[in-house]
Amino acid sequence: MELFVGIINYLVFFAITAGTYGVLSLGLNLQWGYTGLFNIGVAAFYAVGAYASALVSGPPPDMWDGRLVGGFELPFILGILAAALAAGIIAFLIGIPTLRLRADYLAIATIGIAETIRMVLKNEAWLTNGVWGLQQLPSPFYDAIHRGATGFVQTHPDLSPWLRALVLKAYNWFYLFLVIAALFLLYLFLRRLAQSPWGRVLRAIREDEVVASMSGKNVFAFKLQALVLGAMIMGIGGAFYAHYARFISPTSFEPFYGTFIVWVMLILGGTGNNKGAILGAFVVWGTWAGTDFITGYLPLSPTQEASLRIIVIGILLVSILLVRPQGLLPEMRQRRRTPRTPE
Amino acid sequence: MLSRIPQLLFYGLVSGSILALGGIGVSLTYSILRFSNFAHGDMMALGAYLTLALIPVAGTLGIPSAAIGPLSFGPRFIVAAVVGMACTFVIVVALDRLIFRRLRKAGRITLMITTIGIALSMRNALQFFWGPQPQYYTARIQLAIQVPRLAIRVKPDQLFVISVAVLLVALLHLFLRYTKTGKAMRATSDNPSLAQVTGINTERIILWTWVIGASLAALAGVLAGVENKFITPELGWQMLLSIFAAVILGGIGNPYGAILGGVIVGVSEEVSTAFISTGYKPAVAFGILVLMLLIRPTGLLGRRS
Amino acid sequence: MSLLTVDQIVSGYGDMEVLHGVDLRVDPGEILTIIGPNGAGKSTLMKTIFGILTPTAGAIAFQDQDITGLSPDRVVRLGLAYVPQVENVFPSMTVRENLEMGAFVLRGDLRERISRVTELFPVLSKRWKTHVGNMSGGERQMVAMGRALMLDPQLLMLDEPSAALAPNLAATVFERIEAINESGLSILIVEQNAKDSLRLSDRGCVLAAGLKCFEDTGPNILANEDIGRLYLGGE
Amino acid sequence: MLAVERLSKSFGGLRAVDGCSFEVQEGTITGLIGPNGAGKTTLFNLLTGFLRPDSGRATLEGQDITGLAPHHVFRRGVSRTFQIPRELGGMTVVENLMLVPTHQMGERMWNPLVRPRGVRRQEKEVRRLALEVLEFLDLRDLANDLAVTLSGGQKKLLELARTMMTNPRLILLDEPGAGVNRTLLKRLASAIRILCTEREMTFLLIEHDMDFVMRLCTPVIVMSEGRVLMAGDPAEVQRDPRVLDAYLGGQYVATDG
Repeated sequence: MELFVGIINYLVFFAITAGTYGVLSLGLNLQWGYTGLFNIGVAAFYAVGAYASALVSGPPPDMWDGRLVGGFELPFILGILAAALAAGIIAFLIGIPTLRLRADYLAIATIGIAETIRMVLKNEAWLTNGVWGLQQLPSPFYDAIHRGATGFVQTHPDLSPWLRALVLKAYNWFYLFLVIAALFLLYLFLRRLAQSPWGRVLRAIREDEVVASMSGKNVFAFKLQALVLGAMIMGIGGAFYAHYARFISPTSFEPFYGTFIVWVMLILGGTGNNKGAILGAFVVWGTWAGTDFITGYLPLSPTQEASLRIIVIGILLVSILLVRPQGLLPEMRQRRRTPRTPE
Repeated sequence: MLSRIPQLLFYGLVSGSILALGGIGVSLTYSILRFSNFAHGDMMALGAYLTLALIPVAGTLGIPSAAIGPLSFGPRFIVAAVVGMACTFVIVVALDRLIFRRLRKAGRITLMITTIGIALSMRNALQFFWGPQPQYYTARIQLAIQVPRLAIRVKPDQLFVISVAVLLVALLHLFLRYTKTGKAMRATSDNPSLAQVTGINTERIILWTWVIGASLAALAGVLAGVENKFITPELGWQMLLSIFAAVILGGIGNPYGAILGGVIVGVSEEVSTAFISTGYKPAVAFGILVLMLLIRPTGLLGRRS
Repeated sequence: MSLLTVDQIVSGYGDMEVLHGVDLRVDPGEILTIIGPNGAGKSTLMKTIFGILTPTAGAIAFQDQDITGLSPDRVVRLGLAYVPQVENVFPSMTVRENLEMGAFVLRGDLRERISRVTELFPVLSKRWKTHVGNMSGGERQMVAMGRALMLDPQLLMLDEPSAALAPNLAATVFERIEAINESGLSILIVEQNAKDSLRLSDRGCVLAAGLKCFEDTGPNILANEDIGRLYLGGE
Repeated sequence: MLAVERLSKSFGGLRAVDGCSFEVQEGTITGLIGPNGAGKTTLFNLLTGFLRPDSGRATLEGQDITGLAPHHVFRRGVSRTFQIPRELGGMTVVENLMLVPTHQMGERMWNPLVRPRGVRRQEKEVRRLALEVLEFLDLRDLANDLAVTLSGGQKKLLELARTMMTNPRLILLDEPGAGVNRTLLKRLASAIRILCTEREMTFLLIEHDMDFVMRLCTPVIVMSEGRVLMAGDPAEVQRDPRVLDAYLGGQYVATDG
């Protein structure tokens, strides 16, 4: 029974993280899956979102950290708005010089912005507290729910130990609910957009920019909108991460966790398919977590374990591209007929 | 502050030489295979680590380790580096046969995403075997020599880095300019379909591109280790942004542009430390990159497409 | 024995069939011009012979050797040289380097070949080190033809050598083609500029809508009443 | 309706379009013919904003359209097709068409969210129009197929269909008949004729299938070496020896004696 409770609690924790990644993956799907924008600096928008939200709703700076600004203790929802806004602004600035050029340039520029932001996080202690990061971030309604749960356990001493363990983790259930709700709302939001004429223009741009512009569409403006909106969603993902982890530091936004795993999620799930983007997040995060169990049995040091797991994810990415480039859930259910004449 | 500038200019030349060697490979891959290789930095790190692994091997073969003249390393290290370069290109060519070749028809962006996957695996393979902590080629400490009149301090190793880079760039120039294969590479980058019509076997040219690009990448990685005194698995990834900035600055697809861009980016990064925090060195490269994209996306020596 | 035999070739791009069964024969030492209205499939025929496009039916033989479906770098080794209509030079390379690329599949000393090519195109020797990208259209055409001749081919295939050239330059190009032919080389030309090209050809052949319509001597073709109809339609 | 005045464009040393002037009258199907390299496609690119002319100007109903960006030219009522069809392969045929109408309410990002009903209504309208167009061109059965699966000829029809999605005043067709089989070609010709007479669209088309041009177009403009050689009705063009000469070349013969 104890094992069972452990598994349940783990699954809740797992789903919160995977769901947060689902948000990032949805943002990337808007940019890459629909519009064909080659953003390999997801971490930039993710990090900016997390920090913006933390600064807006986190505790004020105290004498122990070197921070001078931030910590306005505003409600969670304002933190999320700040996250979206800040990430959107960064995307806007990076979009202007690059979106008129070939895909390679946007890719390189987004790597650049991700690295630059990480440098800012490390170096600007007055704002970010440098490598020590921001701590004691508030989780929404944490005290109320946690107090409620402990109170319930205390008033019901006859609870079986495993039920007791479940109840004590009530906050995770609540946060999971928040994440899933956000994911669901975003999904509906993006589905509506994707099926709208706006989404159609984005897909047309992905297929052939010239045709889109011949059809009277301002290609640059649409690309910029997609980049900014996608980045805002990634920023929201950052906010959800910050308020659950309650501690953020530059190491949380290294390229692997911030960018590459999101790409693997989207490509595995199905580029251009929002359900695929979410599914991919859960499957890849599951693989990631699963490798943790497996490598645990190998006689390896912790860093070796981590490396081995990343190698597995890298190989996974390459294998999907080789074997099933359309992903688990392809964009269109219709099968492409094979060409009639051999070439 | 300004008195430090000559010294920083010299440091810039050293790191610019390394960036140039790395950039050449990126540029060649771009002009012949027509995609940006995001695993290039990690190929540098691979070369640096293979060299590290080969030093004891060279030792068992009886190659002396005694330092040559004022340098901090000896023949053993040089042999290891050369063999390390060869091993790097063997691995890279194998990756091409195994992966890239099967994706050539899938399009540029698929190939670029693939390079990201390879980059990730490669970097972590290094970390798996050697760990994240710095590794040292040599424990020797080298003292800088004061150059009279120029007011700079120079280490023999740094002069070695610059000379090797200059030598290799010159060799590459001779190769591209005067050998049949070199000319065929330029022809393929100029007009791939005509190259095929003249009987050039494109697959062979691609092979050569990897061999040269990967060898120079490995060398750049080794030299970065000589200059920094240590290597980490992140070594290449950390330089990737600067390398791409250099390549775009010079004009992507043009190996000579990569050299010019490398030196400019290297010098700018070093000189910037006189004015802003050292932590922002790569951000300087990024600034140059964005500026260039705004003003002249084709780069200094780039052709209009 | 004919040099090149094309037998009922069907070819095109993807699922767009352009040639619907074309026959063609080139004899040793002759100049054969293929003319025909735009979109008739002339360039497609050239590309198919040279292995850039793979035919879906039919056969191509060169000197009695089957070359159907062979890749260009194999075809080139058998003694066929091809000058495409556009992008037929390496712009960032010098004149000399362009010529050297023409003999890529050969080993050994190229000096003799180069001097033979410069005899035909003396203008090139003055601009040895010029990057071809900086040259005029006429000069580029000379470079392109010179490049093809470096291989000392049995058959030279020219796709619209006079396209986009000023009349006096076109005249020079045709003059050079005649000179090349005098050395015994067979030439297959696709031309828009039918009159000029047919004048120096032994035979001409008219291609329209992916089919060969007729074959005759140059003057007979131009005198043929059907020509006007093929080009401009009508009864 | 369309007036082209001394339009010129050079690439390197070559004058692809060289002081080209002509007019297209409203309500006509004007043919544009000429040997390869006469500058026809370049002219289309100049008119639709893909290239900037070196000199000269083009006016549409008196308004200057020289050097406008492609999407602005489009909004003035000029629509074009490409010689090699550029279908949006990963989208369905009907989506390819629904993309085209300009100023769709739902193209503003917020409208699908704030005014879903209005957007939906307009979408229905656009879809109806798209299906009508497909019906007209006999492509209705393929509406939900991915465009990449169409045959070469069907893609050509799709190009025409796209231009029908707005009410363009002037349609530029670049070799609509190339690679299209006889049956589809007839369908194409009758479609163009109906569009011209019933919907009052004006056509300017480049075509190499002369039977097609001669049957469909009046007048026919002949271009050669970047300039207009002559213009007239099909019979005149066919009779004029200069035209055949332009096709068969002969400058060299002329200068040589």
